Amino acid sequence: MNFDDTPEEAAFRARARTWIQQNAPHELAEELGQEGAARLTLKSVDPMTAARAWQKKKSDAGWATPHWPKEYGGADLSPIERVIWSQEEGVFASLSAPFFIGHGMCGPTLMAWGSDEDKKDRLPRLSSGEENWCQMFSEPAAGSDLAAVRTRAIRDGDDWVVNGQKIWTSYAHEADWGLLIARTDPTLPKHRGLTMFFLDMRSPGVVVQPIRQISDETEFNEIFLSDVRIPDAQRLGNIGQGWEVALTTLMNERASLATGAATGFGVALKFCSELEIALGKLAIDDSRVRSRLATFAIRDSGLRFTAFRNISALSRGERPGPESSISKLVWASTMQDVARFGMDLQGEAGLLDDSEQPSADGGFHGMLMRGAGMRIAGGTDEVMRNIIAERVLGLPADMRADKDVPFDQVPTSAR
Amino acid sequence: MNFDDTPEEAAFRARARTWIQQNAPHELAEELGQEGAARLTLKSVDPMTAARAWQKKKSDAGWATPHWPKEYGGADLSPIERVIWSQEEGVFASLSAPFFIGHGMCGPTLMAWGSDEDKKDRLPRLSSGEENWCQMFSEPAAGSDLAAVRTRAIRDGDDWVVNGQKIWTSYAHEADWGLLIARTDPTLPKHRGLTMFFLDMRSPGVVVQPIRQISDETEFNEIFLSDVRIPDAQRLGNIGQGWEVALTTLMNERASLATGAATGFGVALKFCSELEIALGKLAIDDSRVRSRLATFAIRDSGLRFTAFRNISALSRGERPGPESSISKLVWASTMQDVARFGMDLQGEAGLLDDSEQPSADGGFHGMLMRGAGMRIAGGTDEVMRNIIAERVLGLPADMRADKDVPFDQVPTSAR
Amino acid sequence: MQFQFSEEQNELRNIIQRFLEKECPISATRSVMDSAAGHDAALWQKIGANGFLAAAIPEEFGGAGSGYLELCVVAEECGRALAAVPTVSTVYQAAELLQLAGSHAQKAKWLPQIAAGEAIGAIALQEGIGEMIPERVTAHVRGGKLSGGKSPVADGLEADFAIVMARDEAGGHSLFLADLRNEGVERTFIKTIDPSRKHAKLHFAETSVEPLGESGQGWRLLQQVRDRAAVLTAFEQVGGADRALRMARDYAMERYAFGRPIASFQAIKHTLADSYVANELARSNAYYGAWALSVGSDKLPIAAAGARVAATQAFQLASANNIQVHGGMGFTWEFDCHLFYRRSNFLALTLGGPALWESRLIERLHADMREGEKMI
Amino acid sequence: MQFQFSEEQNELRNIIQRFLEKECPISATRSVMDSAAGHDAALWQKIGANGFLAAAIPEEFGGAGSGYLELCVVAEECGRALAAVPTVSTVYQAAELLQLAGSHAQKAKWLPQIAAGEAIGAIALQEGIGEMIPERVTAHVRGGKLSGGKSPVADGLEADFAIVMARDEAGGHSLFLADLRNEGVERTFIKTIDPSRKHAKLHFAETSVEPLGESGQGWRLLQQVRDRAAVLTAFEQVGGADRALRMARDYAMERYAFGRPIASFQAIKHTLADSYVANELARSNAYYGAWALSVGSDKLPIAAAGARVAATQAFQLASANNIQVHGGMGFTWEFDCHLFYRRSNFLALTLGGPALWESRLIERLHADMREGEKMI
Repeated sequence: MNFDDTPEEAAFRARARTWIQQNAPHELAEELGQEGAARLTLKSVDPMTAARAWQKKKSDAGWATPHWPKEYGGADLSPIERVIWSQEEGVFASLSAPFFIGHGMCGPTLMAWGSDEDKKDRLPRLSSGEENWCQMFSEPAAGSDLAAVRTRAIRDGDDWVVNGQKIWTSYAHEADWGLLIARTDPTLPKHRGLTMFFLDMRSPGVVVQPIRQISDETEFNEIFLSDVRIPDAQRLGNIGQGWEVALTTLMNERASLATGAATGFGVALKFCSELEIALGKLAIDDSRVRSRLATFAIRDSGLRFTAFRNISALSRGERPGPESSISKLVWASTMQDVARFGMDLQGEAGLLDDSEQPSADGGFHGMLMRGAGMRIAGGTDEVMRNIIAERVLGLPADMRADKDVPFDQVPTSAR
Repeated sequence: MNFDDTPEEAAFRARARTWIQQNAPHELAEELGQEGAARLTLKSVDPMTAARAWQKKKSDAGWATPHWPKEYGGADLSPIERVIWSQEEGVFASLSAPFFIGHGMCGPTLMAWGSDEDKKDRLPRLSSGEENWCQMFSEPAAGSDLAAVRTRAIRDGDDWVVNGQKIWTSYAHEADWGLLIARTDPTLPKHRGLTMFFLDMRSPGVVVQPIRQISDETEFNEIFLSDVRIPDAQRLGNIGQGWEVALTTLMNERASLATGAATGFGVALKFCSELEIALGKLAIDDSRVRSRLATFAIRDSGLRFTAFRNISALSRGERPGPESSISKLVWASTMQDVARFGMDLQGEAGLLDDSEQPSADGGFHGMLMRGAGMRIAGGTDEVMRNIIAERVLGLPADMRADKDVPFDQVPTSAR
Repeated sequence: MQFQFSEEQNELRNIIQRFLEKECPISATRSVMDSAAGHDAALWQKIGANGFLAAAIPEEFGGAGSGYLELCVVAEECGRALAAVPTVSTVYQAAELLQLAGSHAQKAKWLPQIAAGEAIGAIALQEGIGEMIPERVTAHVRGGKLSGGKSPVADGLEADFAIVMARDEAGGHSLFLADLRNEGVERTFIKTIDPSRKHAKLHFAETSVEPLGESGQGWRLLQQVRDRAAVLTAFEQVGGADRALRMARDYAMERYAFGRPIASFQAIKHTLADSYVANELARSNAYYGAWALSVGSDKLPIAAAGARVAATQAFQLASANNIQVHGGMGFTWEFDCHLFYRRSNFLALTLGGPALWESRLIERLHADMREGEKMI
Repeated sequence: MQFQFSEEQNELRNIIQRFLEKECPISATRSVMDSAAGHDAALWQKIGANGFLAAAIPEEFGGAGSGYLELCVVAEECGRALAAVPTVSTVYQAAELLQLAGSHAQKAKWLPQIAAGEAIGAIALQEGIGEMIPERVTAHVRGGKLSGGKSPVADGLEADFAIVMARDEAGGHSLFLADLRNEGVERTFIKTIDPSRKHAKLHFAETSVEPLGESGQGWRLLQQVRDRAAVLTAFEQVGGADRALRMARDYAMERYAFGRPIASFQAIKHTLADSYVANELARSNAYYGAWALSVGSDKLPIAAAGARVAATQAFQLASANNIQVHGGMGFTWEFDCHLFYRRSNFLALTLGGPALWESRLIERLHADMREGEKMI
């Protein structure tokens, strides 16, 4: 076992490091280091301007969209090179948050299912950050049950007319294009009556509305679609093949190889090493504190080292297993636990948002809210456990009430 | 709120107390106070002899089977009187452990479904302890799925011939009679092809074999039935009505109103108040210890006070709710947690069965094993949560794969 | 044995429930959240006018003199309604301190106002981060004038008076009653995890105060009253936990996925069953607290700590599970789940957090065990 | 980065697995349980003869000198097989102490025997209940003679030698090597939670011993070696946890209730998923320990404590869940579930329990943070 690069990896790392050293917006480094939410929230500069600038710079130098082929503006890196690149990009990777969905999911879907013309026209602009994409799959009544899409697309000449509502769409307000799954035949069973499209987000009838989260952040949007016309040429795949196309998109949801999933443990450790819980007694010296922290510690390090195991597999040319599905399940609930623990340490003052010592309050309130949200976003704890049970452990799927039932006859709350 | 008896209750309590004072085998009190397992395990005297003697004494004085009508030897007490009786009987109630199933479940079933003659012949002897009964419902492949009975009864003239295997039968080796559910028609759906019988446990073909548990105790038995003949006159209810009869039995499973469900907290508190975990530092003064103990404490007191709430409902003439279903779920898992906690406190010595200070080792090993077993016996944690979800919270039943399917076509592991 | 509320008390509960359903929909609490107000002043006045705050205040001082059990019922229903009112500070603590240690004049002045919902009393103990211990008290009184800072002070923003822990001239820890309309009081708004319950930082500069209770007895008095407040707050938590569970249940029955109500999935069923178990344990422990409070039992310190620990666990669990069962909707600001989640974490720290009460509970049970006493 | 075992190491794993499948079925462990033996002597000799114990012992002393990573592989497979062998005492501790502090003669005498599976070495530290601290050591050596009691001593029943913590003539805490065939040694059998791994109480009455390492360094040496042992034991735990999860999974797939495999119920699926998550976290933490051990990193103290805490949690959970998933069968003596449950709770306390290692982990992470160092 070792943490060393192979000579090829070391050479690549040196090249990446040099370029980043010379080109990254270092003046933003500190602020970027404090980014917590999925949405870029810089204050010193306009976030989108900074994001586009960094993307353009990377694109010009051939570093953009590391996993894409060169013909579409990508860097065509090997899996392990991508990991090294992302390690070296470090905090600056946050600047790519607005393009996360576009580059990670929409682009690859277009590559797999789009026409040559669409690919040539759209992908390089998406890679360089000139254009951005969003993804419209989830609906208010299609969350964990993602295929229960009710947004309706009806053929009208060369167009489709779309009505419905989508939700949980990141960066919809900054997107030029969007992937959209809609139901084109409600008389077929759930997965079979769906079709995939892409549309101009400025089309008439598209209304984007931000969602205020319990953390008081707005990372997501609702999208209302009223008689939106989409040319049939913007259909991806055949009519009724939408679920198959969607699976391409979802499989490209970048496996979490981040080595720094934020459980909050590091913050808590530091906090406890400074907080006096009794006169002359630091929290860190208390046995209850140590016991709680220890469990947070091994979850935190466990996730980091699990990521290292995955990177090693990549380095050896293997595909990392579905083991990465444990990551979000662990860190989201750990963050929630850490938050309650950190607040409790402060006694009654723990309920203050703006404490006497603001620098020392640990930011636990934010964790409390974000942890609760992250236990749901991107797949609830329950869905993640099902995924582990079924895909990793090979256990049977849940019994299905909607199997082979025409979608318009599947029981719903509306009836 | 008060813990006081009404005048009627107080008078009844005085009467019960006086009689017990004058008649109970006080010389066994200390030993009975240490009983942990469901099976009576006295060492100073033969347990069955002591049990029968106490039962006979109660029967002669009219205190036996408090919930039975007088005509069958019962005391015909009101629900609250039964609670008072059991509080006053105290440790001596353990002496009735061998009759628990017979009095609590078999007797009431016979009362509801037996012929006048059977009732007159059998019930008074069961009440007085002259005879005992056991209950044969569970099978190796019918545990949580209790109706998946495979033991087969085939009609042969005036008899039924029974083959199969039963399991988890308490006191089968001490029983004169047994309730038996068997499948008489495997082509009907699961619940419909069952019939209930009672049989002489000394019938040819009945073999009782004790089951060794992980706690190294043997509270239960397996029973092998080979060509056992049961007269049709010993059928309870109609052919095919067995599940309905079984529900009578199960509904009579005495609601747990015990005020002393043993979570192990009391033992742990005492243990921590005596154990030095560092020089001059008692465990009880350690913050980690206190935090863990506090959660055990509120579970322990919570169960005790929940029982008081149920008793109050009885006292007011109300039926206690299904709330009592939380009891076993809480105390079994708490006991397992307490055990691991108590062992850990002792450092490496915690793994010793026979420690340097045997009186002070807390008996945590026994709790570790018994806790694991009790999370399963009498309904697994999972079954108990389902019961709470469905019967208390009114949530829907699980989806059923075996609904309306002929029993012999229900998928099983054997196929 | 009557280890439950009486029929009369349950009738009172029905009355309060009907009142709060009308006067305190969630939208009322949301209005407080979105405003600069620290509490729902209109609701507070109405609750007072209806006599709901007067249960444990003697008739002599404008109260109903009915007793603590009635006040427990009020607390549970306020918790269920998520009412944004200063019960914990004013009714469970200030009124109790006045009764326990106040002079006749002090009682006569403030208790009738509290009973009528016309005055708010804050408790000013904490001086910043960390569990409050005697050594951390720096506020002091010289010649009847109080100086020093106190933060956080629940309901300090709009309180009429405060009961302040300070060092007196003899160096003892004593309580003082400060009319906050006196000179030298500066109040600063502070946000909390629950925006419907804002706090304040109070700064006293030579503010005129009067002693409350004997010199040097401040700590003892406060602790006695905090035990009472712990029981009453536990009922608020139990009420909130019960409502959060019901919300989750109702949503799970109504929300469909994969062609069936999500309430039919074991993952959801068992999550709700776990909430139910925690809630029942909390309720039963709270009842023991109510009994101890109502009869003035010397078991109150144990009962209060047990009620507090169990209720905090239950409400935190039920409110987190409520968000989880609601899925994506649960983490929108628009849905009400987070209000219960915020309130649960707010109440968990009011009166000191779980670690403090856990430690107290065991300390007290241990002392009791050494005395070889029985639970009742 | 190669944060995983190499192909050669995995090949070794296959060899050991095949060996143990043949030589160490569960019935072998059950035989030890049912006998008076403290371990499986036949298996131990065969493991030794195959060179599996020799990985981390230098060739000079009869070892293979291949390294700690190979030993981690051996440990994981022994854990998976539930082998009743004295690895923790003899290989992870005694051999390591000899290497760390033994004289050439001591090494030359004992290491080759350990490598070959021909000698068992016990560590005699504990003197009764409670975490072992220097103040609790009463065993002492005068004029080369050891007197005092030690209990529990893992594998003390059949050990050939023991390394004993005792006070030397200067009053320092030192280690001594006692040939247990010397006079004055009395051994008493003690049952443990895992009947396949019995312990002993050793009583020394003027037993001849020789010093191991420098005077006064006993505590430091032992702690160093316990960190190494913690990593290796974590691999035994990870192996056991993995097997317990597989057992539960296989049973759940094969057992039907309500017309479907119980593995299709979410309650079971999620229970197994939780075990899987804990096992993965434990495995990853154990790998970090293996790396630190193999390169002699100064991060070993942190890595060892992390590996230990995670592995203990995982094995305890997986083995308890295994019983639970097996239902009624799971709590019969006949089924093997309880063997894993017993072993998990046995290994949890070997080398000191969870509370001790949790505290150490945070103490060490804190020290590291103050030094501002990075993880690797």
